[in-house]
Amino acid sequence: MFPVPLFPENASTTADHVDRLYFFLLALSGYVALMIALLLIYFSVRYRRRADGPRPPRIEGALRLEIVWSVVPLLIFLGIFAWGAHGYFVLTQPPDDAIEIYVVGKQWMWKVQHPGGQREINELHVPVNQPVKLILTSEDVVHSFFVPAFRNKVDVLPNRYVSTWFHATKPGRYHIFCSQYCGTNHSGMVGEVVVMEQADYDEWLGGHSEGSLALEGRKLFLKLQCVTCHSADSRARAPVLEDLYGRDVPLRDGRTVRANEDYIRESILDPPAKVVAGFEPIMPTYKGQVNEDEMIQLIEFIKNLRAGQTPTRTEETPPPAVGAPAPKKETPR
Amino acid sequence: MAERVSSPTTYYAVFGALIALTALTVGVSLLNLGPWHTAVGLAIATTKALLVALFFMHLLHGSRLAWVALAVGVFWLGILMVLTLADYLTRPWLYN
Amino acid sequence: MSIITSPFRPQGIALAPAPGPGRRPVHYLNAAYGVRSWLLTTDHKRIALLYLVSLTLMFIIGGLAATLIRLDLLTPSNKMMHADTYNKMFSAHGIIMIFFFLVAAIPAVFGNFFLPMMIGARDLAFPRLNLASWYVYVAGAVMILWVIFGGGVDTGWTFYTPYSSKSSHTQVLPTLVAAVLAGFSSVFTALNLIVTTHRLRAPGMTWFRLPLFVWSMYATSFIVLLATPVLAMALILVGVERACGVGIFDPALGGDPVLFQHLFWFYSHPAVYIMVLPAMGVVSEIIPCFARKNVFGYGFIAFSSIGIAVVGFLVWAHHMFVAGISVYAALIFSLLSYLVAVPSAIKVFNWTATLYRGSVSLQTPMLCCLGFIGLFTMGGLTGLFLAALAVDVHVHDTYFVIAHFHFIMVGGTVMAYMGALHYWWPKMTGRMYPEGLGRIAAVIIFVGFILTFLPQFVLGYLGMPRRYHFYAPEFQVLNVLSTAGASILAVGYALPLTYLLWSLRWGEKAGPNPWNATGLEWQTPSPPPPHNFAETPVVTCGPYEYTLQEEAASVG
Amino acid sequence: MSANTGALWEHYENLEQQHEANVLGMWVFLATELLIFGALFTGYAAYRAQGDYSASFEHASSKLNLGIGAVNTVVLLTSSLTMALAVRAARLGRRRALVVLLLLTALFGTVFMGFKAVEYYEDYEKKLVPGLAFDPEEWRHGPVKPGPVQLFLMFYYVMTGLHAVHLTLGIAIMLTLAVMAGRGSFSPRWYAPVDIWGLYWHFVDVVWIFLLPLLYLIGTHGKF
Repeated sequence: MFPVPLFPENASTTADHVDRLYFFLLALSGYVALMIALLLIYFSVRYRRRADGPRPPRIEGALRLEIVWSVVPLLIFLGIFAWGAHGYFVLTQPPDDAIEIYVVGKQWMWKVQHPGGQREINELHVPVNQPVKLILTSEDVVHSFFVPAFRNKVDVLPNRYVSTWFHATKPGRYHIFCSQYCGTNHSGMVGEVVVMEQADYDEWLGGHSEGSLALEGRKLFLKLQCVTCHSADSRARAPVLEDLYGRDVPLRDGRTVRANEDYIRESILDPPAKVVAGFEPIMPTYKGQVNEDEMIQLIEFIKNLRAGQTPTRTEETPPPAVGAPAPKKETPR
Repeated sequence: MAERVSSPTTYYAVFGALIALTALTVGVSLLNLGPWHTAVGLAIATTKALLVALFFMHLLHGSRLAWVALAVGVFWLGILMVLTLADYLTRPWLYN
Repeated sequence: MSIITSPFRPQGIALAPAPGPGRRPVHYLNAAYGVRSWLLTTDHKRIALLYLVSLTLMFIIGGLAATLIRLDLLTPSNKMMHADTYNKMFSAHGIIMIFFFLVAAIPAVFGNFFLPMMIGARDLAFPRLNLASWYVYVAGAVMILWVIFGGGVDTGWTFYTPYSSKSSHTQVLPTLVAAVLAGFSSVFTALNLIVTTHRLRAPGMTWFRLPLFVWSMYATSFIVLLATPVLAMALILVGVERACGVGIFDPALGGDPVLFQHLFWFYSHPAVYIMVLPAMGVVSEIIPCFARKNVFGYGFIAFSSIGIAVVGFLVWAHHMFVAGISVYAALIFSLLSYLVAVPSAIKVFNWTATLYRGSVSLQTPMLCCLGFIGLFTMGGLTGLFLAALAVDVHVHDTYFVIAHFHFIMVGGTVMAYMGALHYWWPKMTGRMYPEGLGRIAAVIIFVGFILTFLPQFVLGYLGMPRRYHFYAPEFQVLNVLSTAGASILAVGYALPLTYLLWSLRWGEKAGPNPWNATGLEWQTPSPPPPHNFAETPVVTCGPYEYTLQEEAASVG
Repeated sequence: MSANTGALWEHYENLEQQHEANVLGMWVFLATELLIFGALFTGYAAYRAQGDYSASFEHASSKLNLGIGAVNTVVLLTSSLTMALAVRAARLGRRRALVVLLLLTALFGTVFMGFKAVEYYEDYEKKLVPGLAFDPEEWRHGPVKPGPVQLFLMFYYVMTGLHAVHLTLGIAIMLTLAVMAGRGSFSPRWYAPVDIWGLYWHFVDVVWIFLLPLLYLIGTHGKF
């Protein structure tokens, strides 16, 4: 291959879309810049100052010409805006059947956690031809998760979950860069996305699983005594958490809030902030007892909690073996 | 320099109105207006500000450019607020 | 008393009384001598020269930082600097070049010097405020130099929280104070220029007889006055957060770092128009003069400056498309960003049309302006890439953005600054610069610039992030090209510095109007007397009556 | 400033043009001041617009001393009255009244600062100063969270602090103007400094007029 790469690899569905718009803009800009340059050179040579040259006429301007070269660029620009906006919309709406992988940015490393419990540092193994949704947060300053091959970038903010998604089309190893300046080793906060065939991916999953994220969350749920209040029966002093994720939760002060990752996280760290209607704000705060990684396990556990799966308080028998990648939905193999 | 000098009574009248409006805004704030609370508070504050600007800062018969400067300042503050709030208010609009 | 009567020259202009034999003419440079006469001057021309000297010094220091960055980027994992040092270098380069050179360059030097003369005034509205503006600038400059040579700051010129408020352990607080001081200095200058344009115009100088340089100075001052306060407040809040450990952008308290980005970019995007609008004003002055023709579409160029100033305030969040703002806000700002591109396009088309059927002479100022139009057009067009949401997600915070704004700041503003320096040098110093060397310098700067920043577009789309001390090996060849270009650019900038200083002593004497230009500033002797005009001129015609000038020249 | 007869600066045609230039200069400067405080109001509005901050903001605001806030407003309005009368006196050439009114304005300003200092000290005692004297646990009940409470208090201190800095500058300027007026620097033909610094003083008063409802009066509703 030519020693100097002049164009990034195209390894995701959104990459095609972005590249088409990029080439159109390149062609348009190249044409306009070239025309301006040629006109400047031509006028400078054709009308160069000569001793006996004709005296320049007094031209004030031409209204019609001005209107044309104001309206025409405006219309072209609106077209480009619509094209760009369409691409952006596609990028901000992850498909429902995407695998959810959690990424935590920390000063100068990326910590990745797969639903199956696999943990990675600065590496992200994903299957090819399968939409993958990333849920990212930061532990300290603002970072930015950038994969040039997927034409995808999202700023990772502390104290808040942001999400993005991609659909890899070509197996291989692609750069991950941190593109928001974050301190001394900002240049070292890099990693690699490893896109694998489905078979290799399953084999990789098998080899690294130490119990699924949801299972870890379940253990934590018991260890932190959450089950004493959040048990399955309805007369408990706390709301039942089954099938909570994605629902609209009515609150005590009349507002209704979508139960997403931010809501679950806030209710664990600051329970009285959003108390569910019909309940008292008696839950103590778990700030300081749950770090970012454990928070993700609890969230994954609550997201996968289906009717009847709330663990009972007296947990003698070992929990039913939950399959390694907790099948959230029957994804067609 | 040419415009006429307003008599002290105008100033005292405006001063009285300002004191009354201050008492009003404090009084109104004690009632339970619910969501209307900020709107009423800002409305009273804006009238007081206009009173001070028109009479004390003699904008009423001041130079036209002073009006333009004030209007531009207020409008640009509006741009900053409206477009920043456009971001904050539309963030929770989850479309999925 | 010789009164030159000719149709194009405003009536009633009396040149300063011809000096008696042997007695040298009194002008603003030899009117008074000694340090006090310079450090306590209220003459807008002397303050402009004070600014010129301090700005050139800051440009050199900023340029040194850039040279170190480009040298360090020669190899992927260069051990020339520690990572922290590299971060301090790009921060110093950014802060000095933006706050201490580009924002003040053309308004403080040429705006101060020529705006009063162009509108027929004897001085700016508030002379002492003008001197205060220079002292505030120097205070800021001394503070930023003290920071840089005393340990440096590593937050970049953007000061993003929570890094700048909590994680950075470098001297951020004094840097914030220095930036706020530079901001106030530009506010004082802008205040002066706006009030002077409104209140001190010569009789007959209506708004549509104002030279286009004055229009662009007015629009720039308008932006400075309305945007700088918000930056000052944002930086003060970061300072408070650092000093008291508790703050408004602190995520631990539920504060929102994106709020800082909103307040910061509310200033920093209009700031790019603060930096480029004066350059456009200079080009609108120089193109008609060297094409000997009226400017094409005077009204459209004038109002496009105001259009840029107004719409420029509505677009700031296109710097934050991936920063976590809501999708709907991103759509609004992307649409508005395309509206602001139209006035710039109008200007470029009008300048090009001005050359049509003109009598073009490619002297140094004209070469610089043609370079400006070429490079600014490419810079502006790449802005279209960045405003398109889908492409911005890929190229945001990469070298594509670096190339984009350098095309506009260095290819545009600094090139126009060079053009203005050469165009008005005879008027400011009474000496001509060496024309041959001038043209060579302009060409070297153009070539060096293209070689430096064109490869960075390619690097950007390849995905090389900005502010990277070491990078993936495959980016090396393009970086080496860029560094080669940077060395040519450095030579290009060093050249004018030398021959302009040389011309102060040995340059040939320049008459009052070496370019035979229209405009009131050319109706005074060079260098101009302390109060510009013997008595206030009366203006009877438009600013660019070159066709009448040509007839008078050919008849005379 | 030369004696009041020769007050005309060389590059102006007449005192009228010079006066108008000064007034326009001050109005343009006030537009920039409007945006300095505007940036703070924008930050405040951005947080309060989000549902889960208003409860903490209102609770924290109810802890502020509304009494001193209201009295301070009256004090500042009175100082605006005396300032307006001072400008009128300057225009009519009544030098003694001008000096007295300028001193009165400065006095009311100082009274305001005095009340403000008392209030700040009281806030310190009530442990309302984040970072210095603040106990987060005390603010953790119902929807009220210590984070947003500290945000509100930071807005309170930065807004009233910046206002106090502007007021202190105003008092210093009033005193210098009083001294100059005493020395007869102003006349009915040249009194622009009094006029423009009067505009500045009224602007600082208008800022306080907006600070009162936004900082003090959001926590009080429903108390009656």
